[in-house]
Amino acid sequence: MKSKEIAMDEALSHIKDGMTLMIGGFIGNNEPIAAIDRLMELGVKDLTLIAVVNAYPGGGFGLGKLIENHQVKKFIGSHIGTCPAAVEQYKNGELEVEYYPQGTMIEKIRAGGAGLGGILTPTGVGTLMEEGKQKITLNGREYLLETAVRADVAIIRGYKADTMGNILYRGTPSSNPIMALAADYVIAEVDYVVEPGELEPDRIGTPGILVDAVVKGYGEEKTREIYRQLWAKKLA
Amino acid sequence: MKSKEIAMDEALSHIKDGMTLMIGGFIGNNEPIAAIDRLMELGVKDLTLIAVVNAYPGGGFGLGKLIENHQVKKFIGSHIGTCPAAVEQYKNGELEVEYYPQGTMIEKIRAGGAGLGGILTPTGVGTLMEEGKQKITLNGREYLLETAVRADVAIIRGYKADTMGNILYRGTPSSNPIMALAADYVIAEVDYVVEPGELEPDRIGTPGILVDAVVKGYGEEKTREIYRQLWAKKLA
Amino acid sequence: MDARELIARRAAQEFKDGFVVNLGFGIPVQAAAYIPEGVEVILQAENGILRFETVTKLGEEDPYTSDAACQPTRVLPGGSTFDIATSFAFIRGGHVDATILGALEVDQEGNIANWALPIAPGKYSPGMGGAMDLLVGARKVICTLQHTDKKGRSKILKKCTLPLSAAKAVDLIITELAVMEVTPSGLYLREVAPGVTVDQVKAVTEADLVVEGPIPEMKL
Amino acid sequence: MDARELIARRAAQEFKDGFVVNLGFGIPVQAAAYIPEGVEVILQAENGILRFETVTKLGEEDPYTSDAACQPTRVLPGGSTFDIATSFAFIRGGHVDATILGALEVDQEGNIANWALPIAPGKYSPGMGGAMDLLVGARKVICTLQHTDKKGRSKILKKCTLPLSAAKAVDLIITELAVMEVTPSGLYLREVAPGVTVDQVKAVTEADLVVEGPIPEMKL
Repeated sequence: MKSKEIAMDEALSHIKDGMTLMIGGFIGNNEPIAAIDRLMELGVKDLTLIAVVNAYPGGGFGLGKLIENHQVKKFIGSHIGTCPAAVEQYKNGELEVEYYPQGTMIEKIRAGGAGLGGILTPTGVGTLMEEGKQKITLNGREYLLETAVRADVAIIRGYKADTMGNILYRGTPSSNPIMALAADYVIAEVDYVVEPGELEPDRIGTPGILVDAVVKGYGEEKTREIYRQLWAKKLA
Repeated sequence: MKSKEIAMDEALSHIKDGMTLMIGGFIGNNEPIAAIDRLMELGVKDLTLIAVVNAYPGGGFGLGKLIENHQVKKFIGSHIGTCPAAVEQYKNGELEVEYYPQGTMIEKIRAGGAGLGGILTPTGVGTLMEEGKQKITLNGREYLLETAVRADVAIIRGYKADTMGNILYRGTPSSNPIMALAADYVIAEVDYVVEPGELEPDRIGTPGILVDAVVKGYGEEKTREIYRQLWAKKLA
Repeated sequence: MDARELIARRAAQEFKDGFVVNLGFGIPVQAAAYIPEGVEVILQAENGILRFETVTKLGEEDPYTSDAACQPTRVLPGGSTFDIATSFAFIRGGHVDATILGALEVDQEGNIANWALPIAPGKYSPGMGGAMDLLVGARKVICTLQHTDKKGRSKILKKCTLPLSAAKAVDLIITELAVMEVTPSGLYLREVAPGVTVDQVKAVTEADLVVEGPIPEMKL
Repeated sequence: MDARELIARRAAQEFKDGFVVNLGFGIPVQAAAYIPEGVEVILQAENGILRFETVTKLGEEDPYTSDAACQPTRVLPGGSTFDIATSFAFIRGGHVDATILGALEVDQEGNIANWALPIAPGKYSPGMGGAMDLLVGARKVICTLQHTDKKGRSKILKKCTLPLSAAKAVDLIITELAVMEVTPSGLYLREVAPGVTVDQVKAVTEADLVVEGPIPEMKL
């Protein structure tokens, strides 16, 4: 079987203007930062970006860069407050924002990947979230019907991959394993690529059948440096 | 913090006549066989049993024993054909059976554990499964609304636990990690109990916050013998 | 070659390199033995395992690892195990390329009945297991069955009589006599078994069979 | 002691041994510093981590592991990490014993507004994050906030004016002046801060406050 490891630009060439893109991670943590940096240079635009949260607090890092670089026309997620550029663009009408509670957002993505039409959640009942949604009562409790969501492309971040595309995560994988099911083309950015059989079957977080392209990120050493520098600056 | 490891009978004393019980595993594989054997001796009855499938093919093993011993009044799952006693009791009216497609069954359990009211699945549209259920059309595709299910007690099977109740699975855990969220009292049968910190955080399949009781099963050596004997008899 | 082997051999030709496939019990599992040279398929089993041995000898087994028949297996290099909710997310979510399943009846619209045998009024056995999800979720559904029942009656019908497992789900039907494709404009006869004529197939098929042009013989 | 520290100290007394708790940013996180002696709580963060260090020094961090503020952390013995769908399954599914969250407004029915600040017509910032799920799913919801805004107006209202995060979700309200409990028969004043009188609390509370019997002073 042909190795799924390909060059970064070849993988990113699947992302076209106007597409819907999912990016895994959580306000900076375990985000595919190398792919994002390159995507900024490539300049693809008018993206609809789906992420559970937004930029690392204060921006200037990870997926926040795509917004700061005006490549995103719509953001779908639970929060924009960590990204000053997103708040500003939303305010002035440049950026459309669709909010979902974080638990709802990830269930919508999971439903999209799992072939479900949607889920019924108690979250959001009695709030703005009810707008335009079906409300269903079961055993006297109200639920909102939240529908499935998918993307054209998802970029996820793993720690190691094998050439078959199996992904092993490290630390807090957050949204990455869920997004891996919910896009037509899945790019996995990792720090190591190994041979099939080198990853423990019990430890594989995303099987290779879900992954279309494996790309090398900055590597563990540079990743460590990048985050150490980031974390050395105190949060506001 | 007090160790969650307790005696088998103390854990099983939470299962009373008439209760709803979930048992993890898959037609024999990774089932809590020691707890089931003891439950048979204890004779608790009129159980509603929820499992994704039924007995090991031909019966006489694992959860099939509870049905053969007439302790189950209702079975909820996707299949009974592997358990001759279940088919016979269903036919003669002793056992009530509620069928759900396997993927639907596990989503109902997941929804129960995840605080969702239910899910919308395309599975079963145009079949007997539609009976008594809401059908919802989204983007021109029909879905059945399948509601959440929970149990009074779940017995799951892990490989190792620590005294905080963290569970590490081995091999094919099937329904065990999902059921761990969906019952008021969760018993985990394992082959080893270790100290907190001995299980790799990334490898923990079920966090201890979900587990009420850890009980020792037959241990790895006896488990190996039991399955080898089982598998030595060819399937019909 | 008996009917079951013939069906299994022909079904195996539907495997494409890199396909993720889930195989039902019986003939479908048998098909795995006839995968064409140079074609590598990835087996998926609904209990939650990808890339595994079809036969694991006792002595080499792991007591905690089984396939969907609870028979011993081991993960092959590049394989993995996961929980069953994830497994059906793969199945329903379109991440399985093909499934091969048996059937009691199948009809010209692609409807399929493959589990609900009446055993008492309003009662059916043995249960659908994972079949209904596979029928809805797998990208290609291949149905393998003998063309007729023991009394010689066609199992390829105009309309299924037993309760359905799924509506309009089947793409391809493979029997010991023929290969038939379900299309929006009808059930097309695509191949006949070696030595079998189109008329012989028609004679034992209740469904309306569309026959266009010369029908090639199965290559086995 | 400033208002924030007082609130954090009082909130920390709500922790029971063995409780699984999720703490919002600001005062709630601060409460973790005042957990009573002999009480062990299990921190849960919505990105998907259980039992973790509240402060991890640079040099000891793991670049792949963070808390819900994307600050470095490490798992403590007995802790674990998991994906965020599982994390919210824990939250919504009632597996988190308590959450402490800030608020912009809270009212006597337990309604709470804690994110939707209007920034343009029909537009709100910053987004609810995980708060709405926590409000619905956590077994006990403790709301910590300053009693009044910068202009001295009560944030403890008869009826919230900002868009709600959740309806009837709050169990306990802790401010620098008082502890109040939301019950089916009204908002009860349970404790006053040291040196604060019941009348002083009433004077800055827009909500109807039920006062029964002598009201004890907070023990800090």
